Amino acid sequence: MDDYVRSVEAALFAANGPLSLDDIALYAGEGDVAAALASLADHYAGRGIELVERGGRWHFQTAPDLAHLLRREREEPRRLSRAATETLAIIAYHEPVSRAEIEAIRGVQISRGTLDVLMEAGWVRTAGRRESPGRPLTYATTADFLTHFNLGSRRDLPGIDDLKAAGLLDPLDEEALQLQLESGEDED
Amino acid sequence: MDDYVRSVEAALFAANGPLSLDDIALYAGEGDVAAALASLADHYAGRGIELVERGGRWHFQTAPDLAHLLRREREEPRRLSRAATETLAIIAYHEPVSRAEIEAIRGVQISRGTLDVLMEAGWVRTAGRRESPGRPLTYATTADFLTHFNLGSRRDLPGIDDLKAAGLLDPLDEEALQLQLESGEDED
Amino acid sequence: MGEDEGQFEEVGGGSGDDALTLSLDGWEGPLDLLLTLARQQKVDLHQISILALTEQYIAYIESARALKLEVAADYLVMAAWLAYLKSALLLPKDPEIDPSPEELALRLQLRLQRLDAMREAGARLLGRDRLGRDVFARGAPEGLRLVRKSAWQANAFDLYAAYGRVRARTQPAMHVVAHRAVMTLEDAIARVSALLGQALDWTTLEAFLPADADPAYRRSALASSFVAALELARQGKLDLSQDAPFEDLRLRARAA
Repeated sequence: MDDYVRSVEAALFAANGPLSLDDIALYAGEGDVAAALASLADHYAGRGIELVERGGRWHFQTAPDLAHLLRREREEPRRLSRAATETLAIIAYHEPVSRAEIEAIRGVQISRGTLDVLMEAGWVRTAGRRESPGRPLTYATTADFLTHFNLGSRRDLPGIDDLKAAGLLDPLDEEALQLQLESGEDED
Repeated sequence: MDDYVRSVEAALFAANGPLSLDDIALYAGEGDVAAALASLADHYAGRGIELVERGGRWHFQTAPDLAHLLRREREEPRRLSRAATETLAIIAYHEPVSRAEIEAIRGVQISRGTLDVLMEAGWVRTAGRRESPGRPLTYATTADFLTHFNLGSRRDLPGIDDLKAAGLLDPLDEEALQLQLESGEDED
Repeated sequence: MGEDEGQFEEVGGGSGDDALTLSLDGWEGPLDLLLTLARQQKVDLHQISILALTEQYIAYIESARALKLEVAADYLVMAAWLAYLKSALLLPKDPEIDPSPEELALRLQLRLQRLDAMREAGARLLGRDRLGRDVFARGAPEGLRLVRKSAWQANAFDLYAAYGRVRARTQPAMHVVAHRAVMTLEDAIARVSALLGQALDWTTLEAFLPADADPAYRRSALASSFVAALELARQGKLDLSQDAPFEDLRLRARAA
């Protein structure tokens, strides 16, 4: 077996979390990281462990079809409220998205804690300010979000292509925000 | 690949510690655990990961010959501080020399870290205690010091006359600056 | 989203009655209530009857008020807006109104679709094979560590320069005051007094200075001559005049 592939395998195996290509090279040394990863992914396909890429970072994990064996109780690692779940979905499908846009889609103000919970989980981050009036802060998902939900990239979000085609992910026009104001608590 | 072997593989991978045969059966269900383990041990032999048994318990670990990957040392060049350079020079010229003597020669106290840095760099070592009141610890330079500074022996250190000839014993910069201020307005 | 089932509990023990239990606490805002009511129509959201939905919503809010339940302002605002929309939809078309009621109804429908899509996306997201619940990372990784080590750098010149610096700093130093050409005050008084006799009119102080002197001596002479001029003025031997600060200082012998 190729010594470099062995090194990449060992580094990924020993790591506490997913590794980027740069991280891998840092530990395994210089070499064709991409080729080594391809060879490993190929080797592990169909085994009890698989090598996956999530948002540009690689890690080993158990095969999903063995979930029933390893899961002692189907306990959610983090129980999300309905508001947090919807907010997370809106951020993931629309990112980068401002708080006002999230509120416009949900038709209700989001409480302080909702975004905090998502950021604390490490799934959502701030993504800079938008260059529009008021320069609102925007939010986006993180690499950890992709890792946790087993998504190679945002393109793997369930149904994203259909939603896009149906125009349901288009940027909200001003009228939608207007409607939000009309139905919001403030009447001005 | 055998489904039972896959299950054993995944269970061992996800476990928080080594598993006994009974532990494994608890996850993977009834089956020929021993045969599965033998098959896995065989499969992983020579890879970056290996399956090992310790006191009747099994676990995966990084191949021992790749252990150096787990703890990478990265050298970052850092310039020796002025205090450390002066201290090193005093030790080189006066060794063996105690801390109090170094401070007397420098005219300034030295911080704890200064000698530590020189010892970490491998240029200075302790050289026993002096048989005088308080039995102070003394310091001297190492063979690495001579190598690094390209000196055959300490006799190769330039003497006071050499330093003077090189202009290195000239009055301090501060005094030169002072003179310049006094004659400031004159055209030079 | 099992925990939310409570809000959708139907009155009449599953008799198929469309009425919802009257509690406003469970809704996440008026849009949420609208979406739930729309779902009651059991048709695709594209084909939803906005008119029917509007009536349902208004009826719901009114029965809540009849029961003296507290209804938050945003629900009332939505009810008012829907009442307006309903009447606009029923009235004969007025081409002046922009956007048209049909356009507004379409936008409302789109909003419901958007919220519905995100609600479903959230549920699908939570249902995926999640790390730590369905798939597992290695339980006891050895961990990777990067140990940063300092590679200390210094060269021989630094070393010798440092030693030279220490020696220069701590060696006993002998301070010698350099000889400088100075005009004493006594000399200056004598000189100004002597020259003053020859100058009958106002004369600048500079004119009393030795012309050929080096710059350092000239500065000393200027300072001493200035003090000498003040002293002679004090003694009543000369007058001083200056037009403005930093202008030329002029001297003249005082008439006897």
